[in-house]
Amino acid sequence: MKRLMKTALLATTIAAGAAFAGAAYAQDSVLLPNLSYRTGPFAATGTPLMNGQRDYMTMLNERDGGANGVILNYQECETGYNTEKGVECYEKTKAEGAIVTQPWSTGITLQVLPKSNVDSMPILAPGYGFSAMQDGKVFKWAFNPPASYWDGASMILQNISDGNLDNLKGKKIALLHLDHPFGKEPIPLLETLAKKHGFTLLPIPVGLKEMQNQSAQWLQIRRERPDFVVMWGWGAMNAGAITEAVKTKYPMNQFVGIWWSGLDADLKLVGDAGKGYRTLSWSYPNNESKVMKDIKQLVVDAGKSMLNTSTGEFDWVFYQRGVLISAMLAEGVKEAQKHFNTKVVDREQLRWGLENLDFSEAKIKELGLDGMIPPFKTTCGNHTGHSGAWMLEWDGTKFVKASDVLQADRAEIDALVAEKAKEYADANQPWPMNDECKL
Amino acid sequence: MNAQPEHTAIVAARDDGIAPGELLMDVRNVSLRFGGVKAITDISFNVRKGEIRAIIGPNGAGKTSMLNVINGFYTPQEGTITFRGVERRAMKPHHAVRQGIARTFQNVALFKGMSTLDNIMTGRSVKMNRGLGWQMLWHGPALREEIEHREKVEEIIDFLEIQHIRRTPVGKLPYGLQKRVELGRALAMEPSLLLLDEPMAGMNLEEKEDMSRFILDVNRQRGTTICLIEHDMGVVMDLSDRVVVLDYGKKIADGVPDEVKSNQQVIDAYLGVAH
Amino acid sequence: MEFLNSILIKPFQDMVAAPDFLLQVLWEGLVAGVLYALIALGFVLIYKSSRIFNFAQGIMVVFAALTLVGLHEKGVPALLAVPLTLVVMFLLAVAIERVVLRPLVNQPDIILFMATIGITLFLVGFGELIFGGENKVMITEQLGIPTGSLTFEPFGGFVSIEQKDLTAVIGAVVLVAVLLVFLNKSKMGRAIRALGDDHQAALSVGISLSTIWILVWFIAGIIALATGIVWGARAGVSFALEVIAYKALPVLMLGGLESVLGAIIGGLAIGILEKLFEIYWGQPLMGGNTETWFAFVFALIVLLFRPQGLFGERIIERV
Amino acid sequence: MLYRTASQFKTSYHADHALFPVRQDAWLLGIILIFAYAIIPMTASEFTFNALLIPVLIYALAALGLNILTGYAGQLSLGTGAFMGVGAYACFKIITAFPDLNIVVAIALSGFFSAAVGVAFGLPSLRIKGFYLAITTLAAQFFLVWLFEKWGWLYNYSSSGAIQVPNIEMFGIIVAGPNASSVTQYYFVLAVVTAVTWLAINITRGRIGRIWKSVRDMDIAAELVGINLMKAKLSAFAISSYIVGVAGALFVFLWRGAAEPNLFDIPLSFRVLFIAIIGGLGSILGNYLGAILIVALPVVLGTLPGMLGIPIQSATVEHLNVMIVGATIILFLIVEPHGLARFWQIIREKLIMWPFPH
Repeated sequence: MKRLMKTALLATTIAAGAAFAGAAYAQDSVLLPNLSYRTGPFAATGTPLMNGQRDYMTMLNERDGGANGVILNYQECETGYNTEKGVECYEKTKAEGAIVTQPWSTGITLQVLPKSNVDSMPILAPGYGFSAMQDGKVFKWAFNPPASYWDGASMILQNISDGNLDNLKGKKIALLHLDHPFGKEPIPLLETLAKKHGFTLLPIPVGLKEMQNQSAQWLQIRRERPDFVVMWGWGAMNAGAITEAVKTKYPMNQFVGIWWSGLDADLKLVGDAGKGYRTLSWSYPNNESKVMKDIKQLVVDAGKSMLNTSTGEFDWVFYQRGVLISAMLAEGVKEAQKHFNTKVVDREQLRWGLENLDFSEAKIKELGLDGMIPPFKTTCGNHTGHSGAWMLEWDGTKFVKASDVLQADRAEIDALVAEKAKEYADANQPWPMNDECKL
Repeated sequence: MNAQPEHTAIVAARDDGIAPGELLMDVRNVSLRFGGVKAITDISFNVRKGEIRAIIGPNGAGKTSMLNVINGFYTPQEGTITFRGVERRAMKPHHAVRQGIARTFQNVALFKGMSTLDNIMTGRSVKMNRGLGWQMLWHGPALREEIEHREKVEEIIDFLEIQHIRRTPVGKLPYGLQKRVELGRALAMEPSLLLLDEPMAGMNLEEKEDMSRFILDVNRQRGTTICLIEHDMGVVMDLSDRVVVLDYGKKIADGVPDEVKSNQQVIDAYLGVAH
Repeated sequence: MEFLNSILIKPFQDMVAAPDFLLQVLWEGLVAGVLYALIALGFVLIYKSSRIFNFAQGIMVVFAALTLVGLHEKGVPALLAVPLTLVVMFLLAVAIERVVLRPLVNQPDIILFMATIGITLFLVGFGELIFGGENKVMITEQLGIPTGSLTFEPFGGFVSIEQKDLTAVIGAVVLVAVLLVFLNKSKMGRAIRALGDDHQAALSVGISLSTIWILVWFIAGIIALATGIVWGARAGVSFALEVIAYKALPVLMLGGLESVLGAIIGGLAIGILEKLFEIYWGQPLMGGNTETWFAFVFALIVLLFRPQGLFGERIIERV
Repeated sequence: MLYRTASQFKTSYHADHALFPVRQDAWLLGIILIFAYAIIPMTASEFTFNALLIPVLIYALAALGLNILTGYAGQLSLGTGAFMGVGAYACFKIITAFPDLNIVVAIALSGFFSAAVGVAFGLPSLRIKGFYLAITTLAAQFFLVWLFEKWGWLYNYSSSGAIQVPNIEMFGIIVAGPNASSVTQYYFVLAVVTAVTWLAINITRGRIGRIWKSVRDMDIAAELVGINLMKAKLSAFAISSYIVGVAGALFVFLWRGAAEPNLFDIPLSFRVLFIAIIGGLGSILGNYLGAILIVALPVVLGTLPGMLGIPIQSATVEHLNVMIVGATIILFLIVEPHGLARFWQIIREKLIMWPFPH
């Protein structure tokens, strides 16, 4: 009930704000919608991310009056992680004049990807989507900074092999993954690497209906005794897997998740028993950074956030990752404004902006995101940027850094990206290439 | 509504090559059991072409089970049924229909969501054979067939005097009319043998008279052989040519109404004398 | 030949080779089976008394569990939250009877079935609106449910049994026992059972139909809460739980829609068989995840031979 | 006055068997068709095409397929989504195996695959009835979706496990795939749906339709008037699944553009079932009315707050949305269990009588 009240209250404050902003809107704004999911089985992981995204945009609007005086009109369209609803949201926000789409699920990304060319709609899918989107010459409109799933797979293997993949020879690695396009993403790369480095890959799919009941999967793990379990989990699947791992007595230090499998709340379920569980992450929470302080002051404390304050969500990896995602988008807008010397950017201009993101050390400091993300840079040929990532470890109450910034093995990935991008373009003839890009 | 057809012969009973008075069906030594319960024990009787044959007996005597055996709904464990010279034991009901056996039911078994017209038209399903392809196109052969059969059905509707309820869903009709529609559906099958399971149950006197008239007309004008179950003794004795009496699944009498009426065993059975 | 071997011989060799593992598989199957049986029991009670195929039983599990956890989050002590949740479930039963069942009395089965799907959707939206869509932790410890695990070491291996699973099994047995006593000994219980056979007869006992319906839906609510606590303790409380309700359907097919005993035996059988099939056949031969359909296909095959289910009464068709 | 039927006499059975014995019905349909074929396409925005018009048509077609099975032949099915999936995957395999094949042919062929699967899963209906049968259709639902996940051949072993619609030309116009325009897709779907609806009307009003309805109303009696139950039930499964399969192929090829297996999971089945029930079981018109309601309601509810300037979280809207759909279903079942089609019938009868009260 409290939640309902809060929503209602929030609605009225925003309504009041909108009334004032009515005049402000007449000035300038850009529509930056987010295909969010605060409902359904994935809501648990979605909500803190969306809160982070939303609060960063609110903060910019409050603090700086948006981007160079242009209001960043962040809007959510609820999908419930349902592909069909996602496409509906895509169409709806497009009709409303959105200059970007943030599909938030690999399934929806796959659906809107072919349309983005026709509609000239930039897709921003930070840390998810289709790994081959890295190839900007083929996927002119799609962006997945700062790291792709294949980057993630490569970094995880490096970390568990102590830096040399040949150490994995003869080992067995289980990939516990959601049986969904998202979960299947790393398989092609892992298969290639397994062949090359002589380890066995054992994909263990978890159906959408079985996310919370993985006893069969963990019995399989117990029987197969893999040396490592790598998890590509999402939503309710993470909590299910971690509780089952504890139950099966699977050694936590051999259990590693991708960045979407590191929700604080999931680990809080098991507390100390989850000690030693690691998750790769290209983001790290830093409450002391300027941005987070500003958000706390201007958004959270001002009652303009939807954050759940009772759970300490503010400190979570996911919440602050949401902040970073919005920061990338806002920077894209600003880059475009600067380059095209305009205020209200259009889709084509934003595309250029996202293609020229430069999160250098200096820039990260300047933005007030110190220590929250490793540096990366996108170009027209490289839409990922490859920030690298940290390995985080659960210490019983929170995630702490357990490694320096890891970097993916580019050679293998680039070859696979080229192959899959070409395959995609061939299957979707006539597919326009970005021939202007000379990189 | 439509031009009244010339009141010539109503849809004729099928010509089955059997002369009136000859054997149409022969039931021989039939026994039927459900688990350990015997419903019918060793019953034999026959039906002649063109007659009205009644099966009577107290409640639970096995009358309806007997009809169910005749039209193939139940398969008897023992005994045979010879219909139009063909002997059989097990068969599917729809085969029985193709052979020319139609029936009505004790508790009206109409298709409640469908109109009177459609209900009677289903009775002609067996005779219609335009396939799915023509049905989909509708115009052309399927429509011609539909109209051809519609004409036959309209004759039956006229005969049974139910023109006014042609379009009414039968679920909304009073019981007496439902019984009549059901008779119409059975007639639409143009049977050699028409089985009527208590055609007058639950009717008032006037309705009974109407129904009796229809039964007699069907029998006389169309030459349809009828085998009926009825509780109203007056009706049975008036209508039927021959009567077979069942009690506790066994045959206790068989003959013309007068013989049966005076049979001591029959009187006992109806009066409930202990065996 | 090799194919036949992998289907007919190898799985059994595997079972014998690692008996401790087999025991673990059986135990996991049994625990899942208990939960299926509980949900199926809710279905059976409602079907028996009102001929309604209550699709909403699954969401009632989620709703009950969410209410419990939600109340606790609001600062209500765990042991007080349980009775309060029961009050909520009672109010839900009354609301359903008033708003949905009463106006729909005497409608065809399919209409009532659809109505329960409507209830399901409504409760999903309502629950998410009030409690939010995110995962919640079941207040296992606060309810006094032990959380450690017991490890046995038979055959040189190990079998690990979670104490909360054990509690779940024992709790379910107690719940079913109480329910059976209630159904057989109390006046209300007899009325409920009689209702399944004959509405008129039941009414002659002197209890109004709506009272019985409220009662039955309330009992289904109690079962839902028990199921929710147990399942929530295993995997957290969220709307994804709803899908386990589907598993109760093949249980019903096997056990027969009206048999309490059938629901229990069917539930256990399906829980164990699907786990065995998945581990020894599904995963090695078919790429896994066979648990999503095994129960349905199994029940379908059984039904082909016994259309009335294992415990239903043989239907003699009459005209 | 508009619906006065006085002075419209039938002088032959032929005239009585016309699709619209009442002249005004034909006019009304004509107006609707003019709207559908001419006026709407000229005025609709792309969002309207993609979020309303095309899905309404496709869902209505799927519901029509289900309605033949459930509304006409009385066999409740909860597996519609999976049969749509069979159609979609079959169409995908056909298109990728024979890229030069006309897409209309491919879609028509794909229906046969779902029809075959439908018949296979319909076989138990010969022994199993009522809810038990409904649950067995769930076996098809869950098994088939599982198969879509696991059988790599179906999706040409693509790494994501999803199928993607390539650009497909017909007579020089791109009708499917990312480059197809919404108007083209709308016309394509509209044409297919119109044709199938016409065929379905013909089937349901003739001999086969009567046979199905008789099986629905009382299968034993149907058997005893000579109807072969096996043929009747299996033909219903076949034709229903055929239409559902075609709807599935359209669903992916002319609307979604890509699909992953869980798209065809049980929520889709239920959605189609809601449409059929709210629209009215045993009615063709009802499928359209139901689809309009079920597809449009969430879209309207989703857009309304924005249009009215009521700021409300989109998640809250979605929650309310689910609640409202649930409540609408219950409301409809209580007020008019025979669905929207019956509503129309009642209104029409009133209009015919008007201005005389009965």
